[in-house]
Amino acid sequence: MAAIKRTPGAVPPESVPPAPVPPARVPVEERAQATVRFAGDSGDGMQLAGAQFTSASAHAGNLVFTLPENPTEIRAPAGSLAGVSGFTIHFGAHSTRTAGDRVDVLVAMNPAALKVNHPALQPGGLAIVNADAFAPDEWTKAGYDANPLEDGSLAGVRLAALPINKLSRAAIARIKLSPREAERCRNFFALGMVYWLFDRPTEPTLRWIRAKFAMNPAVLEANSLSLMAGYRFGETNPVVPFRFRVPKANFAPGKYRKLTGNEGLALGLVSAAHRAERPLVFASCPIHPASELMHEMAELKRFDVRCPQAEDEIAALGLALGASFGGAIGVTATSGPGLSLQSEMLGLAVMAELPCVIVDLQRGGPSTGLPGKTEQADLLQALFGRHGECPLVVLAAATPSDCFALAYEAVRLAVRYMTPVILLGDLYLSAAAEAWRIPAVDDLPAIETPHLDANGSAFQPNLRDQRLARPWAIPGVPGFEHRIGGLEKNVETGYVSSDPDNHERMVHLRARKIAQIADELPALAVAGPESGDLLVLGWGSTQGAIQSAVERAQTSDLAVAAAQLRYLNPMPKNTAELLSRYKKVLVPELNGGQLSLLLRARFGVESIGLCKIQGEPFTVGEIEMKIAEILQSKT
Amino acid sequence: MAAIKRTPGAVPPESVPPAPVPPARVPVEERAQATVRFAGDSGDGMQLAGAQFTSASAHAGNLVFTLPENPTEIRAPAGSLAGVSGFTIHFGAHSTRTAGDRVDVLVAMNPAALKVNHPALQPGGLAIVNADAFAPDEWTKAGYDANPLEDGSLAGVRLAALPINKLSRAAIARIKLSPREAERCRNFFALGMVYWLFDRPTEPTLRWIRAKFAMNPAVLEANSLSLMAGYRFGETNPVVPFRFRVPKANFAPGKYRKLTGNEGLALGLVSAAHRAERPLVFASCPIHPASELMHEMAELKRFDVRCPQAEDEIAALGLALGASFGGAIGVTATSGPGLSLQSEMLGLAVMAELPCVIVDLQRGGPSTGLPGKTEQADLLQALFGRHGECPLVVLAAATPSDCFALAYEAVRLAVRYMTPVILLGDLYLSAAAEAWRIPAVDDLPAIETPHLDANGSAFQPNLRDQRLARPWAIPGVPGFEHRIGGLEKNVETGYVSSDPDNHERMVHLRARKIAQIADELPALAVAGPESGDLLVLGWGSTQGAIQSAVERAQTSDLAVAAAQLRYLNPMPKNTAELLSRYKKVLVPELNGGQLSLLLRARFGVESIGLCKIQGEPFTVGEIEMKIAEILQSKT
Amino acid sequence: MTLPLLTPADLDTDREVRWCPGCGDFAILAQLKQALSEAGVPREKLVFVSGFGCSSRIPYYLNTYGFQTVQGRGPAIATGIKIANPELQVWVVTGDGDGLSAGAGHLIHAIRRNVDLKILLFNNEVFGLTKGQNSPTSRVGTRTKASPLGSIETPLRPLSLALAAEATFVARTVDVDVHHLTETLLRAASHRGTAFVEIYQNCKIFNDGVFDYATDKSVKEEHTLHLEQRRPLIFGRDRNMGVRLNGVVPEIVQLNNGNGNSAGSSNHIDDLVIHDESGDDATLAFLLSRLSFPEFPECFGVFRCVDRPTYEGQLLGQIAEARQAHGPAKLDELLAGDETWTVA
Amino acid sequence: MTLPLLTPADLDTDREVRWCPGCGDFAILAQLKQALSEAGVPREKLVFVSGFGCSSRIPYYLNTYGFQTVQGRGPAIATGIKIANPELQVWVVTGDGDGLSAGAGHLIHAIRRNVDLKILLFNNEVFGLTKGQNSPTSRVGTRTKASPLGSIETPLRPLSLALAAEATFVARTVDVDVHHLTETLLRAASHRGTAFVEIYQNCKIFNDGVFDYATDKSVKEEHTLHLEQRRPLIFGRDRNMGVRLNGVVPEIVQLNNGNGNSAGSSNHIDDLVIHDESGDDATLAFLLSRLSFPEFPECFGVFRCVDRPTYEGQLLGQIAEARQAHGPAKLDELLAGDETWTVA
Ligand SMILES: Cc1ncc(C[n+]2csc(CCOP(=O)(O)OP(=O)(O)O)c2C)c(N)n1
Ligand SMILES: Cc1ncc(C[n+]2csc(CCOP(=O)(O)OP(=O)(O)O)c2C)c(N)n1
Ligand code: SF4
Ligand code: SF4
Ligand SMILES: [Mg+2]
Ligand SMILES: [Mg+2]
Repeated sequence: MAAIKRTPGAVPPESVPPAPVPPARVPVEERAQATVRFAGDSGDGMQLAGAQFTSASAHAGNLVFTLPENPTEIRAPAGSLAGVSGFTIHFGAHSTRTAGDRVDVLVAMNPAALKVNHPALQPGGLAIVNADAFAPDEWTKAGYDANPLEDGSLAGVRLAALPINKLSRAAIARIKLSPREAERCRNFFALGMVYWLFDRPTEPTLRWIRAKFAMNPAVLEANSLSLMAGYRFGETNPVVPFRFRVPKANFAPGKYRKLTGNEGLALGLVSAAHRAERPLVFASCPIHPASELMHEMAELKRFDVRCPQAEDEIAALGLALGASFGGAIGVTATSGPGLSLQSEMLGLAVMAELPCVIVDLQRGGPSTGLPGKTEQADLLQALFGRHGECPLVVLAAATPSDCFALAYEAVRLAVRYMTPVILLGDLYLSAAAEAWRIPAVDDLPAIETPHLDANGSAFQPNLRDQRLARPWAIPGVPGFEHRIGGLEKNVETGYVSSDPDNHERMVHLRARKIAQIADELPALAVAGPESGDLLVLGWGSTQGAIQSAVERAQTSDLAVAAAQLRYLNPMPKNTAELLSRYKKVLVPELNGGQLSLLLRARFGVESIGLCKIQGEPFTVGEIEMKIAEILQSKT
Repeated sequence: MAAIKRTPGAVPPESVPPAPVPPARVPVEERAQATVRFAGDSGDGMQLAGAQFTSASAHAGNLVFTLPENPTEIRAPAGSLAGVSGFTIHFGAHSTRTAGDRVDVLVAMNPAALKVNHPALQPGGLAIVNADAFAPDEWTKAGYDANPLEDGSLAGVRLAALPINKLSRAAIARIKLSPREAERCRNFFALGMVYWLFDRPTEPTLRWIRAKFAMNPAVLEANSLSLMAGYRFGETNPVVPFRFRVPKANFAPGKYRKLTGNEGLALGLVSAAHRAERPLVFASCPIHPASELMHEMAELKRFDVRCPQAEDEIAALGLALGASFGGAIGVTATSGPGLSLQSEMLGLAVMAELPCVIVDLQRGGPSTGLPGKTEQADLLQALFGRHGECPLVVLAAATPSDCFALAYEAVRLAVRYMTPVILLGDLYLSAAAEAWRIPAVDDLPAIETPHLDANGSAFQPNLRDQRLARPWAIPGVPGFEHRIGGLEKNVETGYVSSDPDNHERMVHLRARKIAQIADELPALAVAGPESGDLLVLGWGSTQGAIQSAVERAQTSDLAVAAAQLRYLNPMPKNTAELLSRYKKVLVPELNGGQLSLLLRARFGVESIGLCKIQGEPFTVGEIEMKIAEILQSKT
Repeated sequence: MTLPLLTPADLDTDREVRWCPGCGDFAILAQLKQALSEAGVPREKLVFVSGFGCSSRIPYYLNTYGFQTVQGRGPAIATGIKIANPELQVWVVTGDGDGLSAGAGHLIHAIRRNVDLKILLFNNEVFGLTKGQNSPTSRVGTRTKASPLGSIETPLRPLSLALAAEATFVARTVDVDVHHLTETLLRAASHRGTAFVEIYQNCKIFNDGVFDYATDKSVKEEHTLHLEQRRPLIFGRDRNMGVRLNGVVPEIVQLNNGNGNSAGSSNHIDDLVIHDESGDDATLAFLLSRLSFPEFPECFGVFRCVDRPTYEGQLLGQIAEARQAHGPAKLDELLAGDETWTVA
Repeated sequence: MTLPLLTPADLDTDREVRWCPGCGDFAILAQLKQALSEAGVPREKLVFVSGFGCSSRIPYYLNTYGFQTVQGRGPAIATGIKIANPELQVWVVTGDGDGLSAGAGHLIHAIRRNVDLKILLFNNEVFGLTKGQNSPTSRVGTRTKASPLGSIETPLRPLSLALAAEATFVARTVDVDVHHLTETLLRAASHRGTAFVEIYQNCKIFNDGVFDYATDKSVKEEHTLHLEQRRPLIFGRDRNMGVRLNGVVPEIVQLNNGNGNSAGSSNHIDDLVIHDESGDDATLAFLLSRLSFPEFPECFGVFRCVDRPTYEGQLLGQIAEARQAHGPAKLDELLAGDETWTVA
């Protein structure tokens, strides 16, 4: 594929799109998947363009996986590297479980966006660049020593440098807008161009524009015109002399939507509370990235979601725990620093045996660490981070859709077993999005509560049902008055007890209650052969990269399979047995090897670690390479 | 050994000691060790009696190990079970590393004391009981249905029921005292009797009484008289028709003192700060049992020990960390709930790489748990209880003397490697006491600080010496101004950095810094054969029970050895190799199996767990039995 | 008046009450039962939450719903309970250590939010349960095992702090004045919003007699002043002393006439401060919270009592508002979101 | 006067200052450098401690010793530094979120102890760094992503709280009034004990203009009042308004004569409150801390400044006392304890 580097200015600045001409027949490149990234300054509307392209691709029948990249600076100077905002869409017929390792088409609205994203471009990838933004002071601000469109630094890239400002302005010239308003249309021009490139339908976006800007007809019209002008520009102008075709995916029938990890969590929690017929009390203290979930929840008041903002994370869990005692579904969400602060309160939650859910959206640690980067290094903390023998349930969501499933499951288990549940997600997962088949509300599993003995006069808050759950006796009901607390309690009466044997029984009981949840968990399933040479075992958000890598590796003659642990404590009952069916186990993790340690600790299983601690998710390639290396050394 | 149960009242109530008669020749029982327990109501002066008996035994040339048992109630009703105070002395020629499994001689000053301590009496053990305290309302208060001195419930025990009140009163009749003062002498009578029984010198105690009551001659005289009367009563009255002889121990030459775990910690910390020539800032928030250490430290102001009382444990560690930044030795002490609260601040300590020591005196958990009971269940929390990859040094003291050694070592390592160090002790260890050979101050190891580059103009706070420690650049010195914090920092400049590769390097660097401390640690040593059938591996305060049990087991033909891990992170370099030299490894722990898990996680070593989670230390017998069981199953 | 639904004995549990003989907590527990029995809230709607300390054992001794939590976090947990179910009457029992040491932040935030909690702070000016260290309210110079040369920290005044935290109800009472104690608890019970009550409580073991000036019959009337709404600040055995303001600086004056009836005198009763618990501004209550022994009489009674919407009331109000605005909540619609597509 | 040892530029680091364009933090940083350069403390004796938030980035931008810690814990860490070395001048930079949310308890305790810290609370009434949620000082009704229907929590007034925590120095200033800002920082620097300064700071992005009434030239003089020691409380563009007390209730009066010189009038300047920052009692300062827009002018300047021994001074005093009493500390004697025995 020859790189057709165009000399800048090939499109004459004044080349306002001519009257429509019949579409030029250009060669079409077929792609099973493709990755498009829109990048520009924070104000350039890249998130919007990305979201629209995602919808368009979904409507076009592709699988989609998207990832926004927002600047960590709150308001970085215009044109600076720190101010670059990006949105990546990986779409295709199958295997789009990550945002894609490399970008096929990059839209760069300014030099900073080009600088930041150039390294991610596939060799031979296409860069659609807004040439109007490449004045010397602009490329200087981005840290270039010379105009990158001219100095050969983009060698190996197919460059389409267009005067997008001017083209867009020309397209909307007849509409009366302020200069600022006019400028803000240019993202639609770029978007239109990419729609042409991938043959996406423009109608959903036009519809969206009509709804969004209904109150502002001039802007409505301008955005629509700009989008269509971009499309037609692609059709009519030979600046990009090829198109892509990405075939439809094979979807299970159903109604779909786009779902981010955060949306999945929010919907899962609300659905569970709704099914449990209890109010949801979501108490939290803002912390990146969990605050985004807080914002989601704050919008759900009509579902009786009660969102107190707590003074700190200790109070947040305290509020949730109090709410659970009071009969609500108590939930809190935080990130590493908050989870650390909650250690003591988590101990109380375990001792009091109250249902509550702690969502930990992991980010780079330790301490404040890298607040804007992703990581998976809170696993051992979730398992062991409390004094005393203090077991609780730990889950980890694998995909945005799984965020829904496990948030729901977290509530279900918390209530069924009267236990706190830590649900691990991460920064990457919370922002990533994919297509989600919308479940029917009635198909969601029932939320059962432990049996509460109606014979109130003899009520004993520490007597258990067959699953070792104690009753959830909610204040307000006569006859069930009882006292709980952080002190050890008698195994029968629930009264405070410091009796030696009783303590040992209670410690074992708390441990067994959690351990035997495994009895009802789904078996750990593999993608690929049921036994063989290599199992690639992950947990949490690495699932996409792992499964894609394993899929690619399955083309070799060696038997490679993938599995993802979503239940970290307890683990599915078949875990040890499953692992033993493979000659080797590879554990890719975004930490120093915490699951590897756990597998050794729990099952004595030796695994090969693939640890990445760079604040960024795995690329498929990284895992693929490691698999290849292992398999090679095998043969 | 026939139990000579005496009918109560055998000593006539009015049997005031007659004029001295030549000592009756009674049979002498030889014992390698013996255990004596003084028990009575909180006000009965049992701690005092126990302390004096300990000194007397030390002066008599025995090894001693002592354990007080204070009531958990602050002021329980007089005569109640909750108000019983006890003090146990295990002394002998060797193997007195615990307070003894069973009591040979129990002094019980009231029915409640008898009730609580009767189960601990050896079959055939001697109970010296204050018969004057056994009025019906008194034994009712203690929960007896009948007078236990009369109803046969003490069968199997050698009972000496004496009217101690009256005997003591008679002895001091000529001294003018208030009734309350007169009553308070009776513990000395009982003590004197036990001195006779074990042939202890009375002079040290008489000297102590003279010093203590110098300001109150009447009380001085009365206490002395009562002590001597007790002694003579033993000599002259056949109520106990035998004596014990406990041979001297083989001590290394030197100057000795009694040392509790708490004293060991206090002295170790102060000595280290003294050697480092820096002030010691000991910041803490009262919590049982760590508050006792706080009280010790508060008395050491003349050693420039600065003891701020913090508002909570987060602030306590914050104060310590700030003090370290400011150039002092920052220390905090707490128990499980406090350690949990400190998780986030510990993360900051790791990230900021500042020297500080966190003493965790473990107690029964989880949550508030059993505040008055001992446990060893904070090990995994100490290792993993923080978000992110957050390694630090973890030590665990094995004996009261080791409390001194490891407190000193904790400071040394903290300063040398610029790292927080968690030093684990427990409630049992903090109160237990043994004889301690007083070290010469000059023999204590030097406290080195990492090299600080004198070339201030280019000062970089993140550059390291060969042991990977960064410099301790203390505010006040011109040219070394620098900024540190909880965010990830550049591996060279120390500036805030969110660069992916830099983060990975820093994570590895922090891990390596801690891991390679192992290079300078003493090898893990065994007591017993260097390889063989069974290694009993413990950590922390179980050393005494383990070593005694192994010593007893060594009489079999199978090769059994004991080892105690004092360095839990990193572990001594030979640990894995050492473990591999034994066919089996038994790990007794006062928790659910945390070291076992760690051994599997770190080395893939399978061990046999002996877990006791009853809030009480191991008895030697419990471990001995387990050893026997394992060795039997072997053969 | 509602008929009492409960007798104090109905609130007994079968647990042995364990405080030191002579501890002020016994009296408080007794009066608390008395007040609860008079307040007319059924037992099952009562929830007692505490942190940790001698005082925090209260929930175990009351046959209501109860939750002893961890050091200092009671107010947060109690807030959660009210959010889950505003129908419950939730009491928080805390101590000067529990509530003002680890718990100060949570206390302040509960108060400013005006969560409908009854917060009782047992102030014995010491950490009792941990065996007698100085607490945030210990007086300067207090010698304890943690401060053998005397405490060097200026004590917090719980009521000043509560007022600065925008409290809507603030009162003070004392363990031994059983009538006043019950009355004050009843007033707290009837307040809607956070009712913060400081109770002077004698710790027999570690701080015995620290409030003697305010409880000893022979002197207490000289050192205490009972606040009454819209009445002048008069105190003393002969009710012949009063508190007057010089600008905002309080001063004690001798009234010319014991009953304060002598007209035209310079130290006239009309010059005295008139208590107003319900003024817009908290300054008067703050001023009163600072009067302390030995310079001034210490005030007992209700310092401040004003109306402000409760936190949980407003929170649920917004939920009702949102439901009103959006119509009945349909989960399917929520799951579907703004944009869907269908695959056949 | 000491000659300046430092110029503001000496305090620059080589790090890029990263706040949003237009953020009030820039002005505060500039004046802080100015004040430090005038205060005469050598650079190596300066330590800046902060928690987390936009405001808490300050230490990274000053070429002194610095420690950015974790949310809300700055005061505790700073206290540790002072205990280790009282010679250092330690500044704590915090925000309304950092200092009053997670950090409220630590803040109060540092203040009551009177640790010699200069605590600057940048109050922008919002969590800036976490992208704009309401903070403990946000006004009721503030709409944020966390409170889409408006905040329902009564805001804390930082100065009231500091006063209730027994502060010895309390002041308020504002980002844009550069002269007043520098002066106030200098006053804080020269105070021995905790100097607590609230700085109104505009968050351009999430709470723009919330202090316009106090900073906008066209109106600010009607809404602000500059406190001057022993001077009456007068404000207004024409200095024709004043604050008077009715009991302890403040009220605004129109002065009959702009300069307040007209004798014998009923609204006379002599009736106005005279500011006294150094009175025994904190009530006046508390009263002033509660005056707020729109009912009242908001006060700027030093509300309170009194002397009290510092915490670390007393702590080290006790150590000196103990050393005096026991003679020089001998470690061997300590190790030996009271009772030893020798084995030959
Ligand atoms: C996290 C934690 N830190 C410390 C303690 C120890 N502790 C128990 S009670 C208490 C103080 C209680 O004082 P106060 O509230 O005044 O109660 P009082 O016993 O005086 O009634 C402390 C510090 C604890 N239980 N948990
Ligand atoms: C334990 C913890 N919880 C939450 C956060 C997230 N966090 C960072 S800054 C901040 C609030 C800062 O607000 P403020 O102090 O007002 O600073 P501003 O940004 O407004 O200057 C929060 C909640 C954190 N860093 N650590
Ligand atoms: S220690 Fe004090 S407060 Fe606690 S129970 Fe005893 S007397 Fe009461
Ligand atoms: S978010 Fe607000 S406070 Fe933070 S830097 Fe931006 S303008 Fe300043
Ligand atoms: Mg108290
Ligand atoms: Mg703020």
